[in-house]
Amino acid sequence: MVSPDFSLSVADCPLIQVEAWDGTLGQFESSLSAALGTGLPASVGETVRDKNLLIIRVAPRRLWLALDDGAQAPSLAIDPDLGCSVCLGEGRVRFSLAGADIASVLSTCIAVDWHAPTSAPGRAVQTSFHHVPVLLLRTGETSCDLVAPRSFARSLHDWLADG
Amino acid sequence: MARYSAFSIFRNALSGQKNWQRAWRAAEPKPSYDVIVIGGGGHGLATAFYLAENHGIRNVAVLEKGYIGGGNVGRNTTVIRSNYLLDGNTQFYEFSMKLWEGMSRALNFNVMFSQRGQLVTAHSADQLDGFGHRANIMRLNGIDADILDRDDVRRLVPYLDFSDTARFPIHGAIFQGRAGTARHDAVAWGYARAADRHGIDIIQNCEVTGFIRDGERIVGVETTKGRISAGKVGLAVAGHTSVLGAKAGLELPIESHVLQAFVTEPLKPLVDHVVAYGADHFYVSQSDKGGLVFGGNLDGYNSYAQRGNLGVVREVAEAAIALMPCISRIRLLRHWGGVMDMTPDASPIICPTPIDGLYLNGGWCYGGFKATPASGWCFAHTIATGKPHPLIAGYGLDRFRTGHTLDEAGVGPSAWLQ
Amino acid sequence: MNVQNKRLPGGGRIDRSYPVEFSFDGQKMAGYRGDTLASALLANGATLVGRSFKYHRPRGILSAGPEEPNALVTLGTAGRREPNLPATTLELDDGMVAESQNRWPSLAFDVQSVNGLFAPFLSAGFYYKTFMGPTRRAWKVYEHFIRKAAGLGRAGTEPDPDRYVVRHAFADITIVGGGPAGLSAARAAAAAGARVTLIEQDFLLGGQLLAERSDGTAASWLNQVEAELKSFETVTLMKRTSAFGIYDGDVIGLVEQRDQVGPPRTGEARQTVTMLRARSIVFATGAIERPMVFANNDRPGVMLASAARTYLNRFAVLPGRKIIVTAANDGAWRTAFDCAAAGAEVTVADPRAAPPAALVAEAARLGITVRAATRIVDLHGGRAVRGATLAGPDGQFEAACDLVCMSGGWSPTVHLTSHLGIKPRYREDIDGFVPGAFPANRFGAGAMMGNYAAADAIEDGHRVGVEAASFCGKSAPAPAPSKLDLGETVTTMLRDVPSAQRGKAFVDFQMDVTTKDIELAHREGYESVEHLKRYTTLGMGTDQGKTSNFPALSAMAALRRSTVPETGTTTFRPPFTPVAIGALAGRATGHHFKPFRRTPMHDWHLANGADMLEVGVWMRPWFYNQSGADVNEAYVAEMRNVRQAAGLMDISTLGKIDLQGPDAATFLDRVYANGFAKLQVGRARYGVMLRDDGIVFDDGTTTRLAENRFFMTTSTAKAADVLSRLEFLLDTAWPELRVAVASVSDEWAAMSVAGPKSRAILAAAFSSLDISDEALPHMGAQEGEWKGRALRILRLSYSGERAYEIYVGATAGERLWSHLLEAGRPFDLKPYGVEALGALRVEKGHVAGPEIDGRTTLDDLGLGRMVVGKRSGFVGDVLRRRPALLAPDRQRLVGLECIEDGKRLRGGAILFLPGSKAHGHGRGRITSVTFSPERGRYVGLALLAGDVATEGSEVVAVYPMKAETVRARIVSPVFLDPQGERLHG
Amino acid sequence: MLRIECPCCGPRDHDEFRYGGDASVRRPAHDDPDPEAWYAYVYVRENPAGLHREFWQHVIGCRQWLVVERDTRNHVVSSVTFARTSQA
Ligand SMILES: Cc1cc2nc3c(=O)[nH]c(=O)nc-3n(C[C@H](O)[C@H](O)[C@H](O)COP(=O)(O)OP(=O)(O)OC[C@H]3O[C@@H](n4cnc5c(N)ncnc54)[C@H](O)[C@@H]3O)c2cc1C
Ligand SMILES: NC(=O)c1ccc[n+]([C@@H]2O[C@H](COP(=O)([O-])OP(=O)(O)OC[C@H]3O[C@@H](n4cnc5c(N)ncnc54)[C@H](O)[C@@H]3O)[C@@H](O)[C@H]2O)c1
Ligand SMILES: Cc1cc2nc3c(=O)[nH]c(=O)nc-3n(C[C@H](O)[C@H](O)[C@H](O)COP(=O)(O)O)c2cc1C
Ligand SMILES: [Zn+2]
Repeated sequence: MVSPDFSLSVADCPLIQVEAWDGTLGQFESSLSAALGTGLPASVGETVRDKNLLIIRVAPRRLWLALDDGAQAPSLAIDPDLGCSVCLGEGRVRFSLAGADIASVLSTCIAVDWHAPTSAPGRAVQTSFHHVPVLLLRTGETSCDLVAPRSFARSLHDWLADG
Repeated sequence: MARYSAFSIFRNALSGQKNWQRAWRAAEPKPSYDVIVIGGGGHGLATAFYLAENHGIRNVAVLEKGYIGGGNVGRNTTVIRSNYLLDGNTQFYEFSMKLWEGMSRALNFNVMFSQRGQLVTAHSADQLDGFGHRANIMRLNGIDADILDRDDVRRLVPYLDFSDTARFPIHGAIFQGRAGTARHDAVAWGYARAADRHGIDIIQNCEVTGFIRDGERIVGVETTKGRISAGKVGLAVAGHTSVLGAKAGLELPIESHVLQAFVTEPLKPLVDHVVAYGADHFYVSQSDKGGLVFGGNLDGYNSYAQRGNLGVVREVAEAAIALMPCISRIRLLRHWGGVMDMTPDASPIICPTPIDGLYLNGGWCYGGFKATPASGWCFAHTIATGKPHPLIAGYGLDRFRTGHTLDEAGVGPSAWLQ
Repeated sequence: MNVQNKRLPGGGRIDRSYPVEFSFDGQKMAGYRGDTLASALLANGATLVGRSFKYHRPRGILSAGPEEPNALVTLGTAGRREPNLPATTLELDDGMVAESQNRWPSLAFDVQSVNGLFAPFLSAGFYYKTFMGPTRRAWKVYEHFIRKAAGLGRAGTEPDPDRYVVRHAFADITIVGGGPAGLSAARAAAAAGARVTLIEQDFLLGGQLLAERSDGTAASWLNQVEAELKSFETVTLMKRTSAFGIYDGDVIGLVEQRDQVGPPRTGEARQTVTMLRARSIVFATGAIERPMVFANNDRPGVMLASAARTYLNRFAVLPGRKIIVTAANDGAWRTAFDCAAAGAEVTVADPRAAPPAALVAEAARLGITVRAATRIVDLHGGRAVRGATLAGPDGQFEAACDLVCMSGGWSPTVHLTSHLGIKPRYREDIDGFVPGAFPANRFGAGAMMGNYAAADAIEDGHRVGVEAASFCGKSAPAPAPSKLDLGETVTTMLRDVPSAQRGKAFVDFQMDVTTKDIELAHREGYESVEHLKRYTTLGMGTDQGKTSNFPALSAMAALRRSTVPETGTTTFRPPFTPVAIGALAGRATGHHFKPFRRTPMHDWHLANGADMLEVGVWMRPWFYNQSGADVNEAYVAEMRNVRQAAGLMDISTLGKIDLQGPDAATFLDRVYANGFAKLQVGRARYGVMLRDDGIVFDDGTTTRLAENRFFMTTSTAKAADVLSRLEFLLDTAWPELRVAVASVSDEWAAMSVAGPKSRAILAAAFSSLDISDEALPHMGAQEGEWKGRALRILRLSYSGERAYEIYVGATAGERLWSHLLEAGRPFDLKPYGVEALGALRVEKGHVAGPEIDGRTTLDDLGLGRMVVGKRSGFVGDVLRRRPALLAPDRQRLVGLECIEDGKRLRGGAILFLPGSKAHGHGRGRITSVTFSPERGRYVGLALLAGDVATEGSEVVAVYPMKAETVRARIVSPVFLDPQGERLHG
Repeated sequence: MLRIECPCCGPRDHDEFRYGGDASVRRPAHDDPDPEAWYAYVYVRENPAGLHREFWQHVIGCRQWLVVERDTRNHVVSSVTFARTSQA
């Protein structure tokens, strides 16, 4: 759906989930940020962008490494005594939403306060969209991405599109 | 006390309605009773009535903390059916159905038992097979049951969603013609009046705050109106079973959960049956006053607040429209909640307890209104004889230890999932 | 076309440049933009607008707001038909078509008004006392007629074509009510720096100020404050919006009406429900005027005093020329003043012995007749009031009139503040209930707190506006609002003691509850207000007793010789005003009721003749049309093809869980009933999980991909529950285990190739892989790549044939599916659906949903042997040993074979022993059946009492719903290839 | 809507969470053979009218299991902690 005030597009969403064991978080993080050559988001909802890689903390011991389309996946050799990783990139899609109406469109989808600091540009919010778990990535003043499970993608897209 | 009849109404009309007497006396507690029933809901009042009617035990008091019928009997959606699957449940609820069929005349109080028929829609071949199984069990136990195909359903309730935008298309339904509804308040008042005629004291605004013991045995209760001693004490407090159970020192497998109910503005006749949605949580009937009375799922967390949350209100509205699109423009007038004692297998607990002199009637979950007469009948028997009535043999407290649970839904011991 | 004979030439807040046409009961009428339907009806001289619930008495317009009990109309036709709408809340719309209700054949002549004659018999609750005979079923007959007579409007039966939206919103401060109190609270809070949302149900702001002259000081105060508020962009003004409920979590439910003037934009929502989460709430909901109770006080032409004043000053309608104003308080005198000033002939009857001198003087100045110590005892006139009988110091006398304005005092609007269970508190000096104690984040101001005068309301509002803001951490200085003095004197109201020597004196106009009904309820012991309500239906109408609640309970208090606070109020419940159920559902209707879940191959199935089936929220192929004319033909053909050649099945809906960690094996060993610690890398194993109570929870396979990595599949239905359960055990029970679990259900497209030719097909499809039996034996696993996507092949069989489960990255699912069909064409590879899948597993004796019904144990399902040796310590192990679960006569899994030609088995049939009476619950039941091409007859799985479940013996399967009885032989549940040669061959 | 403040995601509507029931009951060790202990854990509930320790999982969020302290009479939530770190 495209209008001067709102646009919506869909793309694949290359994604790697990494997780530390309870108790090994510290070591895990230092070795991970060394491997990636960048700092990590400190708390859930924070993100760190490094070139074409977006690092999101989705749980206290869990991070998502989201790759821009076409980007090369970082080679991670995670010490099994510290944690593990699993690829989630096939099972998610990324909706990109933009436009002046975005806040009012989203208000009919998710219970997130668009103006709250916790959803300011650069922040990530996991929430429920019509009973489906989605990750909201606030990309700008009037833009955001929604990362959603592939099996639900078409239903959610229809919901957004005839909003 | 004057019998109710068309004639008595006529006679009183001529005398300006001035000669009616109280439906039940405003009784104050005596120092002692043979039996004290705690809880002036449907079950407590029915129990008192049958203690006198069936067992000649008349020195009985019903203690109600508020006004009688103020609990779940006064706030439920009044669906009465006997379409149970499991051995033990089937017979009990059919016995109850038979008592309903004679209740108004037995009590000389019109409880408006309306056998308008209940149907539950099926939304897949498998679900319809499941209903077939249930209907077979019902027929084999002498209970009326029918299986309807999509066209039958359409003929019966054309206003349901048969369009191709229906998210879960209707394949058919199970139907029980003898099922229906009753005027909930009248059930409480009718039993109260009939019990009162037997000399039973119905004492309102009298909250039980504790139990009086003689050694191990319970010999009375502490109340906001003082100490009252009793030969036997029957507990029938529905959603508050745990609260009083704890005072008596009972360990109970019960959680209190809230279920909401809803009513629309009064309308001319629209829904002539009880209709339940097989694909989600929604069921509806129309009260004689004209309101569509409907309900849905539990709020889903322990609660002693007689109110529900807005999320469930919306879910029920969504399900309502999914089943009957024309309800969309009808307006919700009022919604409320009731606190119920949920058990791990969604079946009731009604039995003597390990504590001498204390008898338990609870755990009715969201299904106890239909059970009211049979529950009172069997509980009275249990209190009078000290032994469980055969029809409730399966409803003992020990069944969770032994594994003899009666889990109709098969969802397991999480009360909030029942 | 009617003329607006009651409309004044000037004044009011209507837009005379915007005339509007509408019709009422087919009669064309005219009004203006800015009218309500009620004000326009009055302007057109329509006094009779409705019929009452029980006696069908003629009724007029009582109020000017949502408290209206009488003037209910139906709007719209077909799917848009909407009954029971108060004309007093309907913004007049061009072309509006309104119908009166509860009358037949016409409003003026209503057959059922004869009920009035039977009134003596239709006393409160009369139906509890009769209709019980002659037979048990008699009620069915009576009920038919009672239902017809009851109800108000008639609803449509067609789907609602309009659109609704549910929104989520957030605010620092929400202010409910746009009268002087709310406006000044909003102004103060905004000035202090808070984000404010102001909610007003009317289409104009101002509340009771709208009842003041539209050119006076009140109007200029209003304009000024409204302008101020518009200057803040932190202020959201929501008009036409009713706050219908306050819910736990400080969530406020709002329903907003579309601006009814002008045509709807296409696709625009008719109504919007907003779930507003506010940090702080200010209630400024005002007060509702009470009627007075005297004989025939329900006659058309009897109106609340403040309503008459609203019609006069806001709508420029003078509803009567010869007016009696009766009130026990000062406020109502202002109605008399304004009406007199507008040219009406006015009499004031005030029960008080000595009304304030100032009022009397002003009345004299305006030529108003004042009758002190005087009250109305009866009214005359049928469809419109013609005159009154009054009782004064020197006896009774008659007076002609065409309008009666009454005021029994005011009731603060405490509905919302009571929704969360906070009982209202009685305030002696105003003889009314105000909100009980507020929690720290909620405030009240103005008339709803009993502070009635506008000046006080404004001051009040300002104060709480500042407090609410500082609660939200905003405390910039807020300049005081400009003053407004209406010269109101608010004296303590003299309680209006309901009196009805003769005739009917109505307390609840809509439900037709009179003082006599209340006396009867009291006489019969229904003396608790809650019993009173339920016995008489008082306050149970569409208006929820907004005007009747207080008069009723003060009447009951008098009868009980107790006080109003002792008597108490009934419980206030949401919604404050009725809400369309469609508005609450918003867009979650039709296909959007629940989201669809689609597999990566979904489009292929649709494009290739699949008949789809809802399985939970998933869509799955049931069968493929090319396989047969209907499902029964198709599934057998698809089965045959699997057994003879090979079939391809979309199994992407399986739950898939990735487990990793040093303790993953230990963890699995505890959650599965059968052991997993010793499973070799590269091998898969079927596993069963129990619930804590020892009942079977779910089954699936788990594959060991590496020492510390497993790949688990669950049933489609239980996927979410299993994952949550695993997480629960790790977070709460065994946090010391280092295991990570993640759902990869969406990650993988999954398909199974089953049948004797499956290996050949895989060999052709994956030339680069070695899928020889050595490299990939039964229960073996292999990982690889296909077109750059991860690939997993597990050699597992559900059908009993040699079979492979193939998992590939979801984005490549449809491509691989087509690729396999391509490669499989020479081998007759054909897709098959859920129905065939189910049939195949039955033939092989695999249990599924119908057997794993939440009541069966491992032993019941013949899976007891999975727990080898002295194995223990897994979930459910202890309670599965409870006596009842070990009883020898428990029903357990058997196979059944139909042994009567031309007959069939059915799932749901009840099993009896030959010769025993078919009654009760039988000894067991058939759970699943299929026609077995192998055996050439129907076979099935059943749960049968252990003490009679001996293979070879017979049972009778009874299916009363189809009057079927069929003999069956008990056999092994494995109908096909018991040795499992096919799995390898 | 109850509003539950997830320790890592912030305040959310309760329908983002999955209810897990009474958190005050002690789960026996996985290899505890005592039927009474398991019976008590699975079935016996205090079910207080008042403060209730209960499990909730932020299932449409961080997926952490939490322990919430809530008054069952008015739904006022007094504390929320991660189940892993809160000692029952
Ligand atoms: C919303 C809702 C819908 C329902 N729908 C149906 C339905 O359609 N069909 C159906 O069959 N069932 C239904 N039920 C279930 C049914 O209402 C109950 O199972 C049944 O009413 C419980 O029995 P009761 O009438 O004795 O309970 P109650 O009426 O609750 O009686 C218990 C009484 O005990 C009193 N009490 C509590 N504590 C004390 C104390 N300490 N001292 C003195 N008195 C005390 C209470 O005040 C109350 O009056 C529904 C329940 C709810 C909440
Ligand atoms: N002189 C008297 O005896 C007397 C008595 C009562 C009232 N009054 C007048 O009443 C006014 C008091 O001011 P106030 O602001 O406290 O009350 P108000 O009645 O002026 O304002 C209350 C507003 O709240 C709105 N409202 C109520 N419930 C609502 C809901 N659930 N959702 C949305 N909107 C809702 C109403 O539509 C109304 O506009 C003064 O103008 C005063 O003159 C005078
Ligand atoms: C079957 C049934 C029908 C009802 N019909 C109405 C009705 O038409 N109007 C109304 O205001 N309330 C109706 N109610 C709701 C009651 O007013 C009341 O809310 C309910 O009994 C719970 O009591 P409470 O709200 O005082 O806690 C009905 C309740 C039931 C159980
Ligand atoms: Zn969280």
